[in-house]
Amino acid sequence: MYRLVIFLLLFGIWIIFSGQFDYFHLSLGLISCGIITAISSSFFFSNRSKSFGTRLGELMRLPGYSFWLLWQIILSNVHILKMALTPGEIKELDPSLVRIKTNLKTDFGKYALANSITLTPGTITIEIDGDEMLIHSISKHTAKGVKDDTMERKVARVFEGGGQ
Amino acid sequence: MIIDTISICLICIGIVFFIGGAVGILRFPDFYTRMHAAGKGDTCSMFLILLGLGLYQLHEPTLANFLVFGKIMFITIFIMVTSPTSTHALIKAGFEEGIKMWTRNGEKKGNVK
Amino acid sequence: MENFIAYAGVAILALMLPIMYRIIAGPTAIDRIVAVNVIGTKTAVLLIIIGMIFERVEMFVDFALTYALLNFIGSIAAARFLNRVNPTKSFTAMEAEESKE
Amino acid sequence: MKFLGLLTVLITGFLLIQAERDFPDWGDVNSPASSYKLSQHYITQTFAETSVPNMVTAVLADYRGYDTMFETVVIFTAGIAIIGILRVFGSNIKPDHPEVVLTKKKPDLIVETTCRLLIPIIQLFALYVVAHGHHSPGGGFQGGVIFGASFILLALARDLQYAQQWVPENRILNLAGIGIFIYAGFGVASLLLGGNFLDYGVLTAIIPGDVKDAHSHSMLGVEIGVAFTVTAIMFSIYSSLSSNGHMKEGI
Repeated sequence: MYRLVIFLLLFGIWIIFSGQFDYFHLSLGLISCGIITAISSSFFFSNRSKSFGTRLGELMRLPGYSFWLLWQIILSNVHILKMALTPGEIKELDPSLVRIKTNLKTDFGKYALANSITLTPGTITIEIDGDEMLIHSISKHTAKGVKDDTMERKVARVFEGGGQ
Repeated sequence: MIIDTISICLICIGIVFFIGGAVGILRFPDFYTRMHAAGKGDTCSMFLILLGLGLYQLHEPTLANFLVFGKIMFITIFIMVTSPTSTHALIKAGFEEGIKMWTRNGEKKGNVK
Repeated sequence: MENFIAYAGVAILALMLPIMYRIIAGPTAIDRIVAVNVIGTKTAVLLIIIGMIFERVEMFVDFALTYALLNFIGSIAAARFLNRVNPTKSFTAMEAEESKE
Repeated sequence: MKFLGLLTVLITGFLLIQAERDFPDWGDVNSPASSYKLSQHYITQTFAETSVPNMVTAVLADYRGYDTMFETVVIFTAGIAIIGILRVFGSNIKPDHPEVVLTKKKPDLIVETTCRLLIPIIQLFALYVVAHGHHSPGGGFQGGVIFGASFILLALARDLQYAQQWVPENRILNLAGIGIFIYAGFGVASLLLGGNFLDYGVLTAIIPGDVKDAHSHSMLGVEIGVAFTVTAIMFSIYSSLSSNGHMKEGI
């Protein structure tokens, strides 16, 4: 069942890549997607015990999260821009290492949280170990911000279904 | 016409962010802070410039142009996924290498026993 | 509009030059790799711009995708390589942080 | 020494930029490359003879098929040579440089997840590059390199042994051989059907369609053969070089 979904997904990507709609190229696409599904479909969806309803729910909630993340990325760039173009000594710069604990259970949830932390203002994930994360933060303000768990709750709502 | 204006604006904002990233890479005091400038300035400016170019591609709405737009968006998503990953991998490599960290109260060792 | 895209490409190219300074002068090896990585991402953008100027975008998009891909693989490989060279650093970042405190 | 290197690079770069002024304009009809008689044949007749819009692929895989076949053989030979020089059997032989220890690390969660997401898409892109060698730039060599890169990425994300579940060491050379076998098979098939070696026109007997289709479809088949060889040899070179020939734990 998952293989069928992966096949359709890959075929959609093939259509975007190819741009040719004659029978010859479409059948080549079918064959290629079949080969890839056969040899490497195990890379997608590591946790296959989830039902399709849950997956669909994740997919529905993903766009809202992405737009929020996009806004955060733009904020982070404004932050970098402000810092980089400060004349003279950069007062705001005060790097420190922060360690936080997450309540996320799944690996993919942790992955999404780590990458979101890397993309949001002033913080980069250095390492994940179990449920602890080591984060480099660029200023006092962002170090405070990373301890706030807004983002974690958002990620949990998208990828783990639960509210908290 | 509106699409052209929007794409010009997006490309300009992207280049401004890129200036921020480039200046940050030059000015910031240590490896870790430069990584902030590189990783973020890069991703966002790339995103805005590619979005602008993709929208400009749509000023003649034919199927082929839509497919090209889709491909450009695909590259965008690709870089948006890979860029934080390579930032993370490089900063982790630097940390385990023991590169010194710049702080307000003088330098602090990164990872030396 | 054509001109504008060409100017944007020139601007991106010009902004790559200060980053080149980091490649030459960067105090550590990883600094250089980071700078190369940034330039690589921008080159992918530049390839699409070149495609727009030559009006063959559907062709250059493939190049840009391949370039972005190789750039990613390159930086991961460099990070991995730098991590392995010194055997005394077999502990992880977490452990090092703890031992310092 | 460093200064000398910089000087050499600067002088060479300056000379290359100077030489650029003598180049013909982009798409110039009167440039020597396009006014030569033979190239005019290719430019005007390629589509009529092979129904392949991308002239480069047609020249590479059809008009110049011999050359490309032996290029593939060269790649195969290079792979065998690297295995022959570097491969070390037995585990009690120590690596030459004791400071380079092949540490086995915990796989990094972030890198691993990203690679899991990307690898099937990269492989699909590689097959797209192979299959669309007729229409857009691409073909067997490029597609094979991208496909090999996907396995290299897998080896970087986890370790070499994990990637070898997909490309086992004892199958690599078989795969590479299959590629050349496919390529030469097209040549032998056309010999058996009464044509010259690699003369795809006579293959209409086994490939549906007319002569033009036979040309274009056999070019695709030949590209697939090249892609097999290049994929296998790329991964084999990577695994030999990165693990000092032990083929066990790479970087």
